[in-house]
Formats: sequence, C-alpha cells, structure tokens
Amino acid sequence: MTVSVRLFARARELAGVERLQVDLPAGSTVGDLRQTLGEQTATLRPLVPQLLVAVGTDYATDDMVIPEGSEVACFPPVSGG
Amino acid sequence: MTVSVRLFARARELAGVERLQVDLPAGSTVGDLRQTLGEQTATLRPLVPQLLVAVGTDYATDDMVIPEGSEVACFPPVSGG
Amino acid sequence: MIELTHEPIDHAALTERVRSTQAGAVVLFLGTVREMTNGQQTIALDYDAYPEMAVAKMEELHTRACDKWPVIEAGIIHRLGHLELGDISVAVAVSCPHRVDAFEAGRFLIDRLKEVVPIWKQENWADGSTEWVHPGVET
Amino acid sequence: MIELTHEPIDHAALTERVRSTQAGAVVLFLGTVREMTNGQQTIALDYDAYPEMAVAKMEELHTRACDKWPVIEAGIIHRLGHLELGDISVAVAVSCPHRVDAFEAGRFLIDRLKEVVPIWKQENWADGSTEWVHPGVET
Repeated sequence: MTVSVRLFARARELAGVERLQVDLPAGSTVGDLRQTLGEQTATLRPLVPQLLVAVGTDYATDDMVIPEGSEVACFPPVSGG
Repeated sequence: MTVSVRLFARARELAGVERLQVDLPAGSTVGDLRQTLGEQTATLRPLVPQLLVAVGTDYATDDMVIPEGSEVACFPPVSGG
Repeated sequence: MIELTHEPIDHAALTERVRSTQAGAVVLFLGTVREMTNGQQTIALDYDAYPEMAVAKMEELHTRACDKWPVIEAGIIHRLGHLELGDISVAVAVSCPHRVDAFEAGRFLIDRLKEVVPIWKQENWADGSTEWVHPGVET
Repeated sequence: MIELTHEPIDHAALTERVRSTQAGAVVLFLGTVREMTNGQQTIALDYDAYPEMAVAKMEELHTRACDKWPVIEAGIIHRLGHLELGDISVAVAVSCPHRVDAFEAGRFLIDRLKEVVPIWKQENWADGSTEWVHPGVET
C-alpha cells in the first residue's frame, strides 16, 4: 500500500515537502513506517526517533497496524499554547 | 477613654446603628472592648464571640491594648468575593 | 491596581491592564452571582465593605503576591452594592512570565481575599428573606 | 466552544460566552507572546497546526474537563500564523459553580493542550534566526 504522510513544523522543513508518499507492505505498523521514513528521506533521519505519528486524529504507537487508506501525519513534539 | 466603634454587616443590623461609643479605662484591651460591647448592647451579645476587631486597618487580637484615638471597627467573619 | 466600585466591573479592561510583553501568561478570575446555593435560590446579592480597610488589605495581598511570585502586573476590583444574578462581584487579574505562577498567584489573591478583606454579602433569597453571610456564624 | 483562528483573539467575548447564572466562578487563561525566554529575545512567533487533529484534540480535552469537573461552559481558542510581542496565542475560559473547580479545570485544559494538541511555534529571534520549538528535541 502507499501511505500518504502529512508532515508538520520541523519535520516538514527538514523533508522540504508537506507530504511524502511511502510504500509499505500491507499490514505494516507505525514502527515500520517510521523506519522507512528515515531510510527514504535522509534529512528526516535525526528527527525520526522523536517523531509523533497520528493515524486519523489520534496518536498511534509503533505496534499499531496502519489501516489501508488512513490519513497519517508525522510531526515533532508539540509546542502550542 | 471613649472609643468610637464602627459596625458592619450583621453587627450593624443587630445593633441598629453604624457606630457605638464605648467608654473604657485607658489601657483597655480589645478583649475588654469586646466584653463591654456585649454588656452594653444586648442585641450584639450572640455575635460577640465571633466578632472580628480591627484597630486602624489591621486585625487586632484580644490582648492588644487599644491606643487612645484609634479607629476601631467590629464585624462578623467576612464573605466577599 | 486595587479598586472598590459600585459600577459594573469591566473585566476586559482589567485583563488589558495586566497584559505585558514581559508576561507569557495572564490569569483572570471572576466571581459571579450564582442562582443556586445548597438548593436555595438567590434573587440578588448586596455587598457591603469597610472600604478603607478593604482597600488596605487588598493592597497588602497584592504586595504579598508580588513577593511570592514573579508578578508583572496584578489588579483586584471588588464591586459593592446591589448585584443581580450573573453580575461580576470580583475580578482578579495577574500576569507572570509563566503560567504556573500566574495560576498560583491568581488563586492566592482570590483565596486570601475571601478570608481577610472586610467585605460582606447579604443574600436576597427567592422567598423574600435576606441574610448576611458570615462563615462560621449560626444565623 | 473550540476554535482555531488566524485573527486576534477576543478574550472579552470568550469570557462573556462562558459566564452563566449557574456559575459562581470564571477562570480565563491567556497565553501571550513574551519577549524574553532564557535570556534570548523574541521578535515574533509563528504558529502552525495540524488543524483537523488540533480541533479534535481540543474537543477531547473539553469533554474530559466536563467529565472531571462540574463545568458549566468552557471554550478554547488558539491563534495560528504570525504573532507579534504581547499578542494572545491561546485563550482558555471555563465557568463552574465554585472557584476551586474553575481553577483546576482551566489549569487542566491549558496544561494538556500544551502536551497533546498538534500546534507548533517557531521562534523569530532578535538575531534574525528562526527555530521551531519542539520540547525534548535537540536543534
């Protein structure tokens, strides 16, 4: 499956794009996505361990299987307020 | 000395006046004033144990000697806010 | 900024007064006239004060808050007289560099105000009776 | 009432929205753009968000606050885009029957917002550099 990943803040800045397309085997987890992101986009690599991943509008842990067609977002720790 | 005592809230309501003149020997304490108030004004008596006494704009304890010419106020526990 | 007033309290103006580029946090507290208290219905409240002492005590609290927390600006306004349901009886505003301090200082000011500032409220109950509120005194 | 906006936040309108005759207490918190942070001078801040998720998370926090405290009304507004010194970045308002709950609920909303709502600020430092703020991330 192809996962379209939205990027925000420094993650967007480092990747230089607002969205990345990541090809993953069906049944891949958030952890797999994280690893593939780092391999595919070298500029993101230093941030990968601290990236937060959201599937839909909820935070997802590394062991979560990514449902086909989900809206996925990756971003560094938040600093609103 | 004659102490002019300002009354507020329920103390004023019970006494029926805004000020009471209380005659006290020089050197009398706040405790003496409290006792004399209860003796002199029967309607105040039930409130006397809980009356707060201020000398000037500060709370005074029963053992404080009332300086001649002080502004004295007596009132029940506060409920602003 | 310490004030006793018989006019409606302008909370927006008070908030604006404490805002500062030195502050990252502003906390505003409003006390408002609530209809129900322990199942009894309030129609209105009347507030009375010993004004000279009330102002002196509020200034004392202001000073103590500035000693305990890095307060940039703080203000306390208490209304007196006849207040209808929903009216603002008291407004406390404080600004600090950081939010924890602003919350603590704001909480301190209203908590201590209710303990030491000589202001009293009289309930106007729905049954037509009135009653001075004096915590700890049997009525 | 949950809102993301690019316009200046009207704190007075938000406060008015949460006032109620059922409430004896209103707490308003404002986050404002502070000039100095750890000795570094800020010229301006830029806020970005993942808007759909930010709104969903703010609504979740609103629901949780209403579950934990007897909240009458609550509102959260976060501003996005370019903010100058002193501008209001976030406003949280909550009304409750009693003040302790209003303070706790207000504190909860802003504390949790800063932890979970996907909004980020970028510093515009006085030396002309910019920097995304990501707690725990070395820059």
